[in-house]
Amino acid sequence: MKRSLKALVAGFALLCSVNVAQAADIKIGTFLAVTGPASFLGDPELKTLQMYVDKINSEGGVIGKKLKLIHYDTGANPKKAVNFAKRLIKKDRVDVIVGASTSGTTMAVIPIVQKAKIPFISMAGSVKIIEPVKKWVFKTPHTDKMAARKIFLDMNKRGIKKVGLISGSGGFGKSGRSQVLALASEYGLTITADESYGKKDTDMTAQLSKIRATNPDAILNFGFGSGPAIVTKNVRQLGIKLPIYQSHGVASKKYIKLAGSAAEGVRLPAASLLVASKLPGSHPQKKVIQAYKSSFEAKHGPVSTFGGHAYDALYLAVEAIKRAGTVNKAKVRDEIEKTKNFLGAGGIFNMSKRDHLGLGLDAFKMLEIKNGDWSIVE
Amino acid sequence: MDLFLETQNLTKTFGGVAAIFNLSFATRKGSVYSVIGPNGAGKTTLFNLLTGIYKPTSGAIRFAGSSIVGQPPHKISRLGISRTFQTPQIFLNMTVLENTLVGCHSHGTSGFFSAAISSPQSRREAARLKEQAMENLRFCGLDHLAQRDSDALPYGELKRLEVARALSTKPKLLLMDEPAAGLNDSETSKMGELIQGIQKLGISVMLVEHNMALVMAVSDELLVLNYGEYLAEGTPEQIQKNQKVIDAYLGMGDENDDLFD
Amino acid sequence: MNRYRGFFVLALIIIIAPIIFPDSYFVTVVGVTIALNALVAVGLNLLMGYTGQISLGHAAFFGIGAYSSGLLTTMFSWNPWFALLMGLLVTWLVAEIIARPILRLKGHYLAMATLGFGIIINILMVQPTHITGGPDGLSDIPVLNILGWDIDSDIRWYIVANGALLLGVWLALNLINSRIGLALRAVHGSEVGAQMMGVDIERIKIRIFVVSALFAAFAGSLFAHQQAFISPDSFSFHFSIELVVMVVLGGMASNYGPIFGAAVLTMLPETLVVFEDYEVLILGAIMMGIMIFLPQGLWVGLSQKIKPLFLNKATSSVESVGG
Amino acid sequence: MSDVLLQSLITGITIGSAYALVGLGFAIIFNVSDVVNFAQGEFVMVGAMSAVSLLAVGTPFVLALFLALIVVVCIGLILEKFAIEPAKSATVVSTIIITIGASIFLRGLALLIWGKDFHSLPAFSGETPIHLGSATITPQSLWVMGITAILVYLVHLFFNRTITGKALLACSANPIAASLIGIPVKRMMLFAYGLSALLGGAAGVLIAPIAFTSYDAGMMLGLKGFAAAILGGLGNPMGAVAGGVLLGVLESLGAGLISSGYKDAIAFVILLLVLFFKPQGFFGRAGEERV
Repeated sequence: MKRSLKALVAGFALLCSVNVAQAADIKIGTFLAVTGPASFLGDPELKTLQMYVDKINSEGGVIGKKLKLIHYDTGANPKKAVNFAKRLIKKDRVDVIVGASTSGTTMAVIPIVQKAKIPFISMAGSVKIIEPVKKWVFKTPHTDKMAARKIFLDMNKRGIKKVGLISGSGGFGKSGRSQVLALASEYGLTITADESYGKKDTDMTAQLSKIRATNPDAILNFGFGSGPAIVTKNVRQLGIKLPIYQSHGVASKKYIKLAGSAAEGVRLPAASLLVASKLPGSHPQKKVIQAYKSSFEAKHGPVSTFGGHAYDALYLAVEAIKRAGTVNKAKVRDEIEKTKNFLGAGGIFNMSKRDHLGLGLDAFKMLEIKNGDWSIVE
Repeated sequence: MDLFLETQNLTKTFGGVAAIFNLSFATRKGSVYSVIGPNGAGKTTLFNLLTGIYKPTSGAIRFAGSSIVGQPPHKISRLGISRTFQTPQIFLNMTVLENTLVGCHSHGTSGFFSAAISSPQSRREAARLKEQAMENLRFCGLDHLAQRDSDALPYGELKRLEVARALSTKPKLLLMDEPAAGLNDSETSKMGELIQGIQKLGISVMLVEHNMALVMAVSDELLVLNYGEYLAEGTPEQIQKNQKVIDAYLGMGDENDDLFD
Repeated sequence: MNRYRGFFVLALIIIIAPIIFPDSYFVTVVGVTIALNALVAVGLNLLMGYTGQISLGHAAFFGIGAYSSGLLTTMFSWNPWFALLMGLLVTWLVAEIIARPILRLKGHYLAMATLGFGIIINILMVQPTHITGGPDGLSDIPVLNILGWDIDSDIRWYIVANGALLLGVWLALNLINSRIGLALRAVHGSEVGAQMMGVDIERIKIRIFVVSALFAAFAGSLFAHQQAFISPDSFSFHFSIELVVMVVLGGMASNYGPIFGAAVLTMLPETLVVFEDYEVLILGAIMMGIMIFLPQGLWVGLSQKIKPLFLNKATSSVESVGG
Repeated sequence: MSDVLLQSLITGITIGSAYALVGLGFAIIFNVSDVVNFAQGEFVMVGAMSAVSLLAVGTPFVLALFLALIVVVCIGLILEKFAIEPAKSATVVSTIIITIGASIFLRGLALLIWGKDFHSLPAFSGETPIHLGSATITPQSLWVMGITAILVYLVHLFFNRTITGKALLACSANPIAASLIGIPVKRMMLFAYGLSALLGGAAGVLIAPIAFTSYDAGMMLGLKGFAAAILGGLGNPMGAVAGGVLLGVLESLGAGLISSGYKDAIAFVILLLVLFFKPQGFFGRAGEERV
């Protein structure tokens, strides 16, 4: 018994001594859901960060220093995220944190970054992250609220009045659902049905036939992962001919691949990144987007908007550090907040004291899936 | 002597087959009352009925004047009936002393809370119960093994440990299910002395046993069961001369217990 | 007294660790997680290790504690301590209600029933979004305060969480060495045997189920305040499994095994992060390996493997003297 | 409302068929070894994933499915040989941990081999749905139900008509007696794991065109399969099948008629109620324990 106690103490000692890092580097901390249910977010995000940290370093770094990326995999578990955030702050002593793939993990670490007074740029969707504004917290992805508005505007244009809603029971789906329910009346829409499905559900025809029974003009699905693809397939299998709207949560080619021909005609709001080549040459973002897309695809395969959020988060931080000329946390934070006309993958960012996202509705394009590819709806 | 444990028309069926059928008998306080019969006669089933492990299909069981039918085993134990098992149900995860202490369970009152905070009252009680348990171990000749893990005990001592543990419940009636099974001759005679010692303490004993020498030596009265039914009852001498009993045993062939060892 | 020796060693380790490694992440941050997990594991061990009743749903009680504290302090601005007491009370009620039918089941049926219970409670945390905050969870859970002392730093949490753990271990130790503890272990050894000794096995199983649920709920309340944010993901089926693994991996039916198990299982992912995608694979392999080669768990298994080393020496020296 | 009912039933039976196959695997392994194999769901995942990979390298469809099943059976045999057999004396709880460890291990392995993406298999015979009034049924659903029915029938015949099948049941009734009369218990164990893996793998390739698959798709299916096996009364293969279909139908009726958000809760509440009132499951052996 005593020996194992000794071993335990020795183990502690060993673990605590591995705490050496080069002080000269700018340390960027990140904790992403690289495995687990949200790995389709975390995976491209991490790949993007690694790719661009290498790129920046090969070009000479920032303010004369190299970047060092320190990453931990949360598996989308908020408990792990809390400890990893503390580890980044306390043990790794990072200068800025970009990260958190999911809203759950983001919300979990907010109290910690606020207390530690360290700039934190999240890559998660929920509007709750930045509303109300928290001093040290920023984010890059469009909010679910924006997505709902964009979709509703398009529905208005098409004369849709009644909407059957189905959403995933995960954080993204639930949060999107509450935005949809809150905003619908503002656009003169009625929600005829409000159904949901679980993360690992394999068939949603039961919910969808219930929705069909309420006679909506269109079906709206808020969710990510495999769920939206199953919903899309199931709608068509049931012979429902109504227009389908998806959220920005499915903005990746994988969705089209999984849903197959059923995805034809599905509309969704998404960042311009998905339709880079179809953008007019005059589009201000075109250069940035195409550069990101081609370098990501050269290395890792089809691009998704999720990796783009990581690109934006990294560059928002890097640009702020450049402008501040230091890694002083307070100064970097102030500079992030002062970001103006930053051309990112997700849109053009204009931050302010009251807006820690800085994207307008125009950052979203309404897309329609045609012939297995994205097309822009004008 | 007054009637102590009695059954009336006791019947227990399993899926239509009667393991005990229409059995009536009565024991006397302070006696050693043995139940014998060929294998499958329903002796263990009878014990399970008397201790509340099985619920009778019909019939009555009265102990010290009141019905115990439908009472759960722990209540029956608290009323004063304890037992040992054919295959010892020793708590192999505990020491000898701890096993015996469990027997004292109903004689303690400290509950979860006072135990968890180790209140003075619960500590006093623990000391008192420990003394009782040690006394019973001594009585069964196991006191020197008190701190031993029970799973390291030889079979004969396991059997006696069961007795010590059962005695710790302070029973009025002790049911012993084949206490000598698997024991060698010297262990068996020790067990016989133990049974007589228990009787001397004023505790009534009800015995199921195949070793006829032991049964005949210690019993005041015998009940013979055959296929779950009453066959005969009487003193050892009467039973040995009973023609029905002799026939039943002879009918079973010679692999069975030799009644006239 | 003898029974407290391990307790004092544990207390010593807990006190010394932050002195040797002040402000170390692994002591003051991971140490808090270990302590809270260990507290639940010690309680679960009372049920699983000592009484022999499996529960694959203990994350639910941890969650009930956490959500009671979280909801009452944020929505109704209760004093955290009243909220904590309320959490214990609610847990008591829930545990008492489900214990009766659930504990009549045995073995795998009991495993399934507790697992189902855990999943139901988790769904009740996810679905009523307007109350629980849904999958996005509850934020801004206030700081705990002990006699005017705000528990708002890692080291303070280290003290509180480990204090709670020591309290839990002390209670568990006393309980196990008492008349009640003997009865619990008797139930594990032989249910009929215990019944015949006058132990009301149904009642005592219910009692210990409630007690171990209270351990979990207490840890859950502390967890809610320590994290300041809770969401259903922290109380899922996976955490229930993790808890069982902590108890079994460390070693059942020993008071320190589960603590050791909690420490190992909490540290493991922290140290395996360097293996990135291999982490999952390695975790699975370690679990299988330990159970195959040390079926009694790390604590008991290792100490049994180590003991003979000393004993052999001792006996051989005795022999040489005798020879 | 009646079309919702009908559609829910169709969905429920389809998904329930997959649960049934997984549950059947649970029951077979439990029968022979008293082990609840929590890695059962991973068989489903490995089956589907292997088929996806084989198709991707150009293997003809039917051959790909066949080879995928062989892969799964091998995994099952390896699991028995290297994780279950060495831990023979393990208690219920430690075998639970071992099989959970195995399931995590297989998931980790799948993560390395196949990555984190969702994959899908093409439907066996087109995607044109068949209309039944206002409800529809896809050809793949018919495949799932049909092949499940055939497999279940074959397993039933196997247990009742073949010497090996009867020997398997004997192992479960009394392993010591079985080995005394010359049944090779060890080989039977291996066989049981192979058979369960086969059933799991079959569920995987059948359901993948409907539900997609990913490295972590096995967990939930494993849980549902376990629930199915318990619902039917552990150790009763046909009970597990009935339990699986029942669970599938309960879930989808819950989703269609009551509340989709609470459908899993509804299914589990019913499971608990069944256990409370029939502690041995629907088809389990009841009766007083003999002491």
